[in-house]
Amino acid sequence: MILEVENLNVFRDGSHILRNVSLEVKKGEMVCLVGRNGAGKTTLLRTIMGYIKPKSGTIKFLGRNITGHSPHEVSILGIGYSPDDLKIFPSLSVEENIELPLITRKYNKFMVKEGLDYIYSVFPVLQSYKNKPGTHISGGERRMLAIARALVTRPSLILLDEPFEGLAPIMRSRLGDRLKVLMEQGLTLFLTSSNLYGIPEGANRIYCIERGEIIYHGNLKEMLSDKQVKEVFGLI
Amino acid sequence: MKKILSGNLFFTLILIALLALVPYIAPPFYVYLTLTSLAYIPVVIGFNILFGYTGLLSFGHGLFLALGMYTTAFLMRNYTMENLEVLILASALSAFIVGLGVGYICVKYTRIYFALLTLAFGMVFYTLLIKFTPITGGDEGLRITFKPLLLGLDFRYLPHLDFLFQPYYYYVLGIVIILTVLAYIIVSSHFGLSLKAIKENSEKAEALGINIKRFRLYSFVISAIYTSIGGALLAHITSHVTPIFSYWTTSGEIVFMTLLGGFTNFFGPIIGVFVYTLLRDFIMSTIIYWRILFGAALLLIIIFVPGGISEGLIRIYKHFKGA
Amino acid sequence: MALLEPSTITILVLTGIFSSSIIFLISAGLQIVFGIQRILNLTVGSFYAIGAYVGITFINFFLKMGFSVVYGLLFLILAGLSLSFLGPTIERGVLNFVYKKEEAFQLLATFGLVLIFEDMIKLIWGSYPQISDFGILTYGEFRFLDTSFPVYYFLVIISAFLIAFLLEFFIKKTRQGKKMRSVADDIEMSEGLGVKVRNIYILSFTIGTVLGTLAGALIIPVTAAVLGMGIEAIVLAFAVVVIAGLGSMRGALLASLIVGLLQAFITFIFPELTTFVIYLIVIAVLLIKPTGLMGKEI
Amino acid sequence: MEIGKPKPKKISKEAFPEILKERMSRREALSTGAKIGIAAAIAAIVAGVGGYFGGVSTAPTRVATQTITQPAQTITQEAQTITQTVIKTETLAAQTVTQTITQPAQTITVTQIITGTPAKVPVPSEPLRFGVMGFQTGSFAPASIAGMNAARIWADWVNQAGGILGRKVELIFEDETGPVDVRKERFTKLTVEKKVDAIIGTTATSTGLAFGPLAEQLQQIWISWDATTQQGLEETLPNPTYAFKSINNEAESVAGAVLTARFFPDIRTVAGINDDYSYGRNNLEAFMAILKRFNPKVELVKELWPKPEGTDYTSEIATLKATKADLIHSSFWSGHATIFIRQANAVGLFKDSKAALVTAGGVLPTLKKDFTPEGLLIGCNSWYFLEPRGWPLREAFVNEYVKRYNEFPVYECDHAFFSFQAYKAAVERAYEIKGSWPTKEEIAKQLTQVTVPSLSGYRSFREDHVMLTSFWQGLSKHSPDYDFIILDPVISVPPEKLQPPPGMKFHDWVKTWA
Repeated sequence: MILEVENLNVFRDGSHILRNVSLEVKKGEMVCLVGRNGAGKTTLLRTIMGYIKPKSGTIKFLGRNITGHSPHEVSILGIGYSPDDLKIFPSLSVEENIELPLITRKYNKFMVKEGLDYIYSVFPVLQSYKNKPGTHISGGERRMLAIARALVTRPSLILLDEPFEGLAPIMRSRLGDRLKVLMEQGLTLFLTSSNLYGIPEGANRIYCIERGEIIYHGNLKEMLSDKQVKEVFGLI
Repeated sequence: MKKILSGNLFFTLILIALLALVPYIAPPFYVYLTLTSLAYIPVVIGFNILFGYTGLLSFGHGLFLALGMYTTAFLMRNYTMENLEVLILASALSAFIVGLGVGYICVKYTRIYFALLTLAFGMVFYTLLIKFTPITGGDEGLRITFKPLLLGLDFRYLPHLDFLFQPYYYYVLGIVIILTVLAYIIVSSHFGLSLKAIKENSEKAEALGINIKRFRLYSFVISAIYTSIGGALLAHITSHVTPIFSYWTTSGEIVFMTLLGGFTNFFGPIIGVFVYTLLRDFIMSTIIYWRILFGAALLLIIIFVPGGISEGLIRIYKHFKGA
Repeated sequence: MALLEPSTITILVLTGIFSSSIIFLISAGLQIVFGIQRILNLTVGSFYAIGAYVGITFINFFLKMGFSVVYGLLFLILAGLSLSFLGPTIERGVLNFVYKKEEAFQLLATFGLVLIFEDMIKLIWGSYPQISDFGILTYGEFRFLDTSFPVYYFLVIISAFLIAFLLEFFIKKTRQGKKMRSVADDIEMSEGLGVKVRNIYILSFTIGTVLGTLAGALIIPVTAAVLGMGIEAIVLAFAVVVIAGLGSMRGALLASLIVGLLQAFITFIFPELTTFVIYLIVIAVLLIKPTGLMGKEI
Repeated sequence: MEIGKPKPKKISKEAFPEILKERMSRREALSTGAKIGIAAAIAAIVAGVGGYFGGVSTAPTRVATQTITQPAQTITQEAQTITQTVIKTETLAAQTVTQTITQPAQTITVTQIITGTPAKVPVPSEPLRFGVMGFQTGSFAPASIAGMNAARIWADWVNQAGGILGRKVELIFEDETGPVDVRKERFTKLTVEKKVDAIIGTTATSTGLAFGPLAEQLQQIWISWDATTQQGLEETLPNPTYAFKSINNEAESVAGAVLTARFFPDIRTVAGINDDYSYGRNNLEAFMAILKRFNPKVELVKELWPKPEGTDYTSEIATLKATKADLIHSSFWSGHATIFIRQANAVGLFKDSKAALVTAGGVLPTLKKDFTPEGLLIGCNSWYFLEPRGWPLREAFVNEYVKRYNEFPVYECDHAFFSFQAYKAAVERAYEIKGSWPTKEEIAKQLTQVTVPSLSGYRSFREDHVMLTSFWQGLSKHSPDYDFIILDPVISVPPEKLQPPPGMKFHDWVKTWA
């Protein structure tokens, strides 16, 4: 078991944002969390990363309790994170953006080189822009860059917040292909989507979240026939 | 709610009564300190309308303090203006004009930029005061050589301290009460609530149809007028005005008083003024390295009780009530 | 009297650049802390003053020990660097508690520190101006167009440019520099990628401290250390960072040159305006381009 | 229009009153009106009643101060002889410079002659308290602190000798730093709270302007060391009773101009660098006015006015260097002088220009040989502590000072010492006349009547309460005995050459110069 979340409760400014959320991600799985905007997806990811301290509940990563750990500890322990707003560093070049997680882990020169080569093999397009400032590339490439940053250390788990949001259909399928390749290499993915189309084909399991509560857990097919889910996504 | 209000009113009345008794019960020097503090009350209330209610930190409020003082001294010297009421109105008017001009430029910016800009304006005014010797008396400043008429009454036969401790004291107390009540009405009005809304979330406030810049400007001008009136009252106590009152250290002192008392509470700054004046007197007479204590006090307040003394008192009150 | 003879221009330009180098070091200290921690660190003025006082104590001690004056510059640099311990102490001891507070409070916290340092200096060194035994003419003089300049001026200018270059190199090329830039851009994301922000804060504040103390140590052969020198320096550095744009290192270099040269020329041509001009430029810059010449949009 | 309708956005001037009525609901209007009304009423009552009682209660208490008729002056013989043998002057050839040669007094005990005479009414037993004010921080502090140190030494000496008429003396120190209102607050505190017998000290001109009138208002004896410009005080203090002023600010430059004409007769161009406040401006003006009397061709080519709180003169010195004037005039005192000389020497300013640094001697021990060249005209104000002629009191004091504070004393010590000595002598004299402990007014009256030994020789107050003193100035010289410069030759300019006689304006006085 890679990630276990149990009875998580999160409050912000007095409102209850996550209510008793429990979920789990197994090794080699691709798990998708789907829910409307404001349902609590980003808050959940940020809580896992340690940006937000939960009021109660536990988060376990590789069997180890990481509740209340600070983000950089969580990151070093082996969770890659790509936020929904990407947060590419404008002062760093594309290559430096990719390097950063390696540097923070004190990798030596050769390991850094190896990491970069790996990323350029997955996202060849990034290599051609490697000396450009991180923000001077197109939206799709930036999305790739954000994922590359999460990926470069080969973490045990990658959290992708709405990876397909705002991408052109062609980029979307290209990114989907890349993720599939990564899955084949044995990665574990936990991603979110705000609509049903954003759920990639290879998703093993799906959680649906609404108003901070998990209202469904299962596979995609069954989910589409679930009454609550249908209501939420206006399929009725 | 009603209960709290009546409680507040009760305490306020007791406080006023105490202040009214001060000249009769306190040793002369403490009457002097109380009087100085009273004159500073409009200054900090004005500052807090801008800082506590609108969220704009001015690091150049000394400008308006000096403006009020210089207006008073200038009119008294050059036009032998005697009526204190006229002098106060004139100070308010000059603050209105200057505040409108400076404010118009400053309110376009917020946060650190606002602080820097007001600081620069304060320093420019300071340099102007030093350079325009024929009007401002340069670094020597202007002296006020005679006592003003209070409500048209002539108290000039009184010796200096007797004049300050009796008629002038009560006059200042009266003015301060009026100004405080007015400020209270202002901040609890629709206007005051709009200011708070701007401070909390300016985008939301704009969406609600509040013209942010205009409201900030109003707040700036009101603040300037209050500070200037404080200066006009202070001028007769010091009877000597110098450019130092527009120097950034004076502006810093105003900020410190407000923080000390607590900017989140309407009455906080008023407490701050009294505590600051007494504390300064105590520390300065005790050790010569008083800056260390002041700096440390500032740090402790910021770190532990950003709401200042008033917040501390409320915490203690709640603690005992809760227990 | 001809208004600007060649020798006059030489004097003014050289002096201007010399002042600029010192101003640059101080304002660079402000910039690096503002860039990373988003705090306008008034304390850098106090560091400048402490650097000067400690520099004097240091150099007088070494000269008494019998070291040759030729090593003077080295001792000064040593003095500046030795004060780096102040950085982590203050960052952890004070600033650590105000990061989450409003900007105004952060500014006031550093103001409180300035007050404390001002009296600490008085407590340790007294209120007489302190003077080092290290004379400015130790390194000789340089003659040019019937005027002369101490070689030390050039050494300071070179040191400042060297430090500027090293800083640029550090920030652009080294791993710590990359981490610093990432933190300056986005603290949360850096954390999420494993950057230990606390360490970066300590590092940047320490660099800011050392820049201040170095500036103070380098100035002492030229002048005496007096109470209030820190506050005067901070006012000037303040103007520089506003003109430069908060957080911009190259802007600081450019703005220090502008301020230093302008001061030299204005003093010569319109002496009465000297005190005004800097503030007027600050106001003008804030009105026309509030983010400064090279500042990032915030 | 209905009541409670949403308020209109814009209000024209004409429609204002109606709209105002409609805008507020009746209830709101009532409550607001009531609030304002109540507040105004309370305020008016408080102000009125308080003011009335205040006026009434204090008015009748005004009782004419009891005046004590003074018996004929009964000073002892010795005292009279002292007043007469003070200064012998010797006119120097064409330059009209006078050199003072003072008779060395025997010991400090000279003024204690009167102590021995029996008193009719016993003196109070509690100690005499003095408020001592000076800058304890900032760049003006060095002079002030020296003065305060001298006060401590004086107090210890007097206490060891049994005090003033048997009363021990006690010093209460207050900081002069801060805005004027805070300084006045400290003065008031010393007077009404600490009930000190006199306030002695003060350095800044702005302090002097504020304290002069305050001293009169509070009827408190105030003896200033340094804090007076005559311009300001003529207006505010025409006829002082309690305030005692220091010598004119510009006296240093008057002396400086005289000696400049003597030492540097060939100069044609002058550049001035002075602090941007009245002290600095008065000094340059006086310097040029007097110098022109000696040498009408002299021209002022550059005036620099750095800000008083500044501590860096790099740009100003570059300008001075570029100006290439024959002479630099500066009235920098305290730490500013040290910094200026050091920075100026660093770029070789004194190689090209002579300099008249009329107050730099105030920090003489900080003017080290390695950055202060020989041949600069340096003024030491009223006291040059290394002056060659013998004067036991000075020697004793310098030794004591160096022993206690491990540094050399400067001129402010002399002002301080004189102020206290004068007060002591005045008390003793008044007591002698009256036969019981004198009032502040009586002491103040006697202050202008006494001549006392100070560190620089015998000194006194003029009848208009202005300190009289000679000024010591000379050329800097390196001596193997000290690590700082000494003055050689050193010349003293007597009081009557330093400031106009009472009642005369400075410019009218300058015209009387031959």
